[in-house]
Amino acid sequence: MSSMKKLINSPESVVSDALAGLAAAHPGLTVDVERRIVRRAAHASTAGKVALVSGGGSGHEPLHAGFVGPGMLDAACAGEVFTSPVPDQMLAAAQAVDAGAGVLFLVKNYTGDVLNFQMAAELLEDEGIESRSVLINDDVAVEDSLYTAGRRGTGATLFAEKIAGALAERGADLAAVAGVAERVNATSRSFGIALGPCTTPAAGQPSFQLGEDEIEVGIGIHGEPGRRRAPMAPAAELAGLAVEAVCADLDFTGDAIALVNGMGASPLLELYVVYNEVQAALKSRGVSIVRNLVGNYVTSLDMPGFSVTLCRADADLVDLWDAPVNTPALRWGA
Amino acid sequence: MSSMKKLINSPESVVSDALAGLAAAHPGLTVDVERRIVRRAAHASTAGKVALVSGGGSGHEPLHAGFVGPGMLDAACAGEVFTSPVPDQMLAAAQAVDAGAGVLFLVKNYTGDVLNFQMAAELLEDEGIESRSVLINDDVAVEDSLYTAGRRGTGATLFAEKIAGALAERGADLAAVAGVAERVNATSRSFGIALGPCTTPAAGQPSFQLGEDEIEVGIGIHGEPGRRRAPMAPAAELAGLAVEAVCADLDFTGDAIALVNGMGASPLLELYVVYNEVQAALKSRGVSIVRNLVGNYVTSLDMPGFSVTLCRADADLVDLWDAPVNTPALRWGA
Amino acid sequence: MSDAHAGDAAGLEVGFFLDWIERTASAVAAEKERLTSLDAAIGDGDHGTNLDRGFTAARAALEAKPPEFPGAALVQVGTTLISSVGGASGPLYGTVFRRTGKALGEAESVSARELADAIAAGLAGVQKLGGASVGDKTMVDVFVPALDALLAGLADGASVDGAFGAAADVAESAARSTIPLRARKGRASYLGERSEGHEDPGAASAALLWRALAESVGGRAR
Amino acid sequence: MSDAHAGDAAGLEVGFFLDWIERTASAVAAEKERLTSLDAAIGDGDHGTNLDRGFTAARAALEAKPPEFPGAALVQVGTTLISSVGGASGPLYGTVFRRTGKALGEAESVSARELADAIAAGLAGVQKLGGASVGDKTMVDVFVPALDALLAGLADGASVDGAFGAAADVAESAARSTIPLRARKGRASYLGERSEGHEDPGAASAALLWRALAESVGGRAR
Ligand SMILES: Nc1ncnc2c1ncn2[C@@H]1O[C@H](COP(=O)(O)OP(=O)(O)O)[C@@H](O)[C@H]1O
Ligand SMILES: Nc1ncnc2c1ncn2[C@@H]1O[C@H](COP(=O)(O)OP(=O)(O)O)[C@@H](O)[C@H]1O
Ligand SMILES: [Mg+2]
Ligand SMILES: [Mg+2]
Ligand SMILES: [Mg+2]
Ligand SMILES: [Mg+2]
Repeated sequence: MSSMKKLINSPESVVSDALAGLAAAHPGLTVDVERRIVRRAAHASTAGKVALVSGGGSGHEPLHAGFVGPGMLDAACAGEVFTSPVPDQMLAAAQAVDAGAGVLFLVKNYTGDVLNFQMAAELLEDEGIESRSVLINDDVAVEDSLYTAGRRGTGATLFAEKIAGALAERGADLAAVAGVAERVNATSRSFGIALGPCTTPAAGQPSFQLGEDEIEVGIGIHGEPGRRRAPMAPAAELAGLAVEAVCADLDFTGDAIALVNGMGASPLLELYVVYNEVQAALKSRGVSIVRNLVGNYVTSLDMPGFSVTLCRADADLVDLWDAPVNTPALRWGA
Repeated sequence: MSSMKKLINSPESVVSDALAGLAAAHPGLTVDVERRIVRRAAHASTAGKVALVSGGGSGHEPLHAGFVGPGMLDAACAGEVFTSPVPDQMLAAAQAVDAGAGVLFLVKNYTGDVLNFQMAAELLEDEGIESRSVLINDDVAVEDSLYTAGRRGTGATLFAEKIAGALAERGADLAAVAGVAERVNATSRSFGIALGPCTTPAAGQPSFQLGEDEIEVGIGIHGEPGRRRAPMAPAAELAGLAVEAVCADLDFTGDAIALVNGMGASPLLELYVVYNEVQAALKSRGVSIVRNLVGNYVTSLDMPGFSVTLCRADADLVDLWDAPVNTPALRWGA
Repeated sequence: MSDAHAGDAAGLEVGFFLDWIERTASAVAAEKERLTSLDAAIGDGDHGTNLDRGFTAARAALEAKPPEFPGAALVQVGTTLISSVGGASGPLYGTVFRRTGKALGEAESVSARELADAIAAGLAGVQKLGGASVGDKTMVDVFVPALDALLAGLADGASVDGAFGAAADVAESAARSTIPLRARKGRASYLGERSEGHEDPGAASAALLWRALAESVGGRAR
Repeated sequence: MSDAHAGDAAGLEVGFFLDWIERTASAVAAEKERLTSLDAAIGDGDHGTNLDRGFTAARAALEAKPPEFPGAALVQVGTTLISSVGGASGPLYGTVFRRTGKALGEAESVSARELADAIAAGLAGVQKLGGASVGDKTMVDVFVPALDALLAGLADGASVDGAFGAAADVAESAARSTIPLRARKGRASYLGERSEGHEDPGAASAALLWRALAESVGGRAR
């Protein structure tokens, strides 16, 4: 469950303070603490490469700043906790990292993110820099209908950032990089379950109240309640629920890349228990996990719970997945 | 704070289930789920290399199993949650990974771990396999006197596993590998602060109760209360407390490797806030962090809080720190 | 003076607009926690903090660089909101003010009717940007009926004070009317039927804005 | 029969030891939560679970491979505890039983006095392994006075039942006497003065073991 006690100096300074810490910890990053822009350190040679820029509210760490570095993002913009950053940030970030091949904005589908990135893209156009935006909307807990803001972007964001980042690194052009990000999004689905709320520093109150034996099913990553409340159940059942929801929406028969993601406060021990159940449930459906991540990657502050994200894995995508990456939170082959 | 709701199937099966998940997630590991031994996959060539074996109670993930792989541990033994594994496991693990150059046991200084590893070492001697044990006891919160079981082993365990692992990989002999582990331990110190308790699956109750504005100062990694209770304070103050405690015990003036470790339920956003304060506090004391880790590495289930570990960093140690490592939780250069 | 009529020649000058923003900023600051807790119930609990940050920045921007005419003031407010709020409400409220300000052009003094028409332009901008219609449980649910009431009041030849006051009354009741609705836009739409039974935070903040406007009009008259 | 004396020729055979382990296992299972919560207060909250796992395994091991003589039974129990408990209490209790069993050798029947002497050997093993003395707030705080009471009772020529019963009484009060102490061994020592005011979990479990022993002796007599 969530705590009012936080390792912060003040709710107002938490994002800046964390960015200052990020800067101090990672010499491979250049952090503009005031404007809240994180990008690869200046020396990284990216001439002629499509630049990948993402960003969003803070509180989802390591997303996005933890994925800035060779093989992944060129820059990330950090908003206030759970609040989309502003167009000025995205514009400045894009201008800073554009290397002449244009900018791909990877945008999680929330009204705030969409509108702010949209404004940034317009401003960028005025500056004569080409950009494309790809919306990530993988969360099957939200009905994608005229009656909602559409599906939320969650775990697939990491997949898109990694895979499009790898293709950009190989010198593909903006259309191709945007294309592969779209393909990742189109073939990815997520579903999350919370065992409790989270508490933002500003609110100082849990985002919702749950009984000792209740869980929220179909949660997002902003402490919002889920689609329904359900009684607590063993990990096997919860993993089954998530797998069922994801697979009911898209046929994953065959190979898949899987993320079993912790929402922030669930111990890694438990996430491995969940992974075990997820892979078993998938196996019985003819889905075989060929690559995986287990851990806290797209979090919701101190929320206990997990989400499952699957992406159909063809040989191309797996090859891009395996390409070297060197960021604070994801690193291999380098 | 800690929750009674857990992503498990049952308290009895949590460790086995998590190990099964670990096995499924990491093809680079060979996991004996029944005997609870995790080792590098058979194909890894380690002939003639000193074998590093560690282990301890579960609930501290990624420690230790998450650090098994090239450049670090050869095997890890998992006990029940917060309970040292048994000698049979350590013996079997050592026998499985001994490559003719002897076995180094890296043991956190808790009565249970010490006694069980001691028995394992005796049994191993009967089998004609040479071993050395290095005790890790870096936690300055515990007085190291005749009146205690001695200092606990916490964050320095990771440092010792990484650095001794790198030296073993380079072909050093048992005495040298044990020597560097001892050196790391002798020049490392830790201190931890909890904002709340943790809950073991078996107990189903928080390990202690704290008021809304109280924290535990000088905690270990088993949900035990700290040396004292204190009022909640801003991150700068808490980081200052930890830095003060660590530096009062050993002079770190000069270069240091630093771990700002999350206890399990504190968001990464907050850990970076703490890192920022830790590095500032150290800088003003003439300590310069040359390598760092920020994240959940040596955890205490779902405890909110952090610990700071420093290790004096001479050129040798930094070189070994930088050597390639490829484990589930720590990976670079590979 | 105390009975200024719709056709009144006495126009609204830049000071009036500064007063409106000042009152809005104070109201948002005062109601910050309520807005945030409304947002916590069906969103992500940041609406009060967001707007407070934005209007604090707007107030500071207006002080740092005092605008010369009404349109400039509102454009500056809108731009500042866009640059400082983020989230959904930043671009949306930012657009309301920018478009309203642009519609006022460079006039030094504007009539109540001109202001109402400019707000209509602002509202159109928001609806184009966010795609929300009345009944979607957003700030639009407040803007549309409040603006209608204002236009109607001004057309009826009611007092300017009365027209803006009536618009604010309508805004407040329109905000409450969002309670039973199911959200179809923004974050609250994720909750589906669970969004019913809660007042929309953006509707609540829009009502504050309309009340502040009415108060500025009333204050001007005194 | 009901008044078996210390000098009694009627020895303790393997069935007696199986009964003792059975009673200990039941007592540990029944008191599991209490032991765990004592451990939660000044340790890590696993002592009850640890011992329950161990004695459940010991019971199963004895059933799977019934021992032929008393010493074999206790060695088997000790070995099983070492292999299944972990933590501090696994090696420590394992050593008590192994050393006690080894001291009994291959005798088919042992006298009360021989058992007491063997327990002394087990206790010496634990003290060597763990380095604890009386007053350190550990299981040793129970074993030492209980064994003293047993030896004294047997030496006094009291009834065997009475001697073991008195030892169990002493064990229970010795466990309670750990409450005010400051721990100097094991995990509780980390707490320094905060360990005062709590009963040591290992002392509490040791008292269960002594009570079970007295009951087995009493049961045998019936
Ligand atoms: N598409 C939209 N059109 C108009 N208003 C909207 C739209 N989406 C959201 N809103 C308004 O924005 C408010 C939420 O603002 P805020 O909490 O600041 O942003 P966020 O939802 O990004 O956290 C909602 O209560 C609603 O009134
Ligand atoms: N050095 C020691 N000598 C004797 N008994 C000890 C020693 N250290 C710990 N103990 C006993 O072990 C008990 C704790 O056992 P347990 O909780 O099962 O192990 P752990 O402390 O490893 O979690 C303590 O209550 C104490 O009685
Ligand atoms: Mg928001
Ligand atoms: Mg233990
Ligand atoms: Mg909001
Ligand atoms: Mg214990």
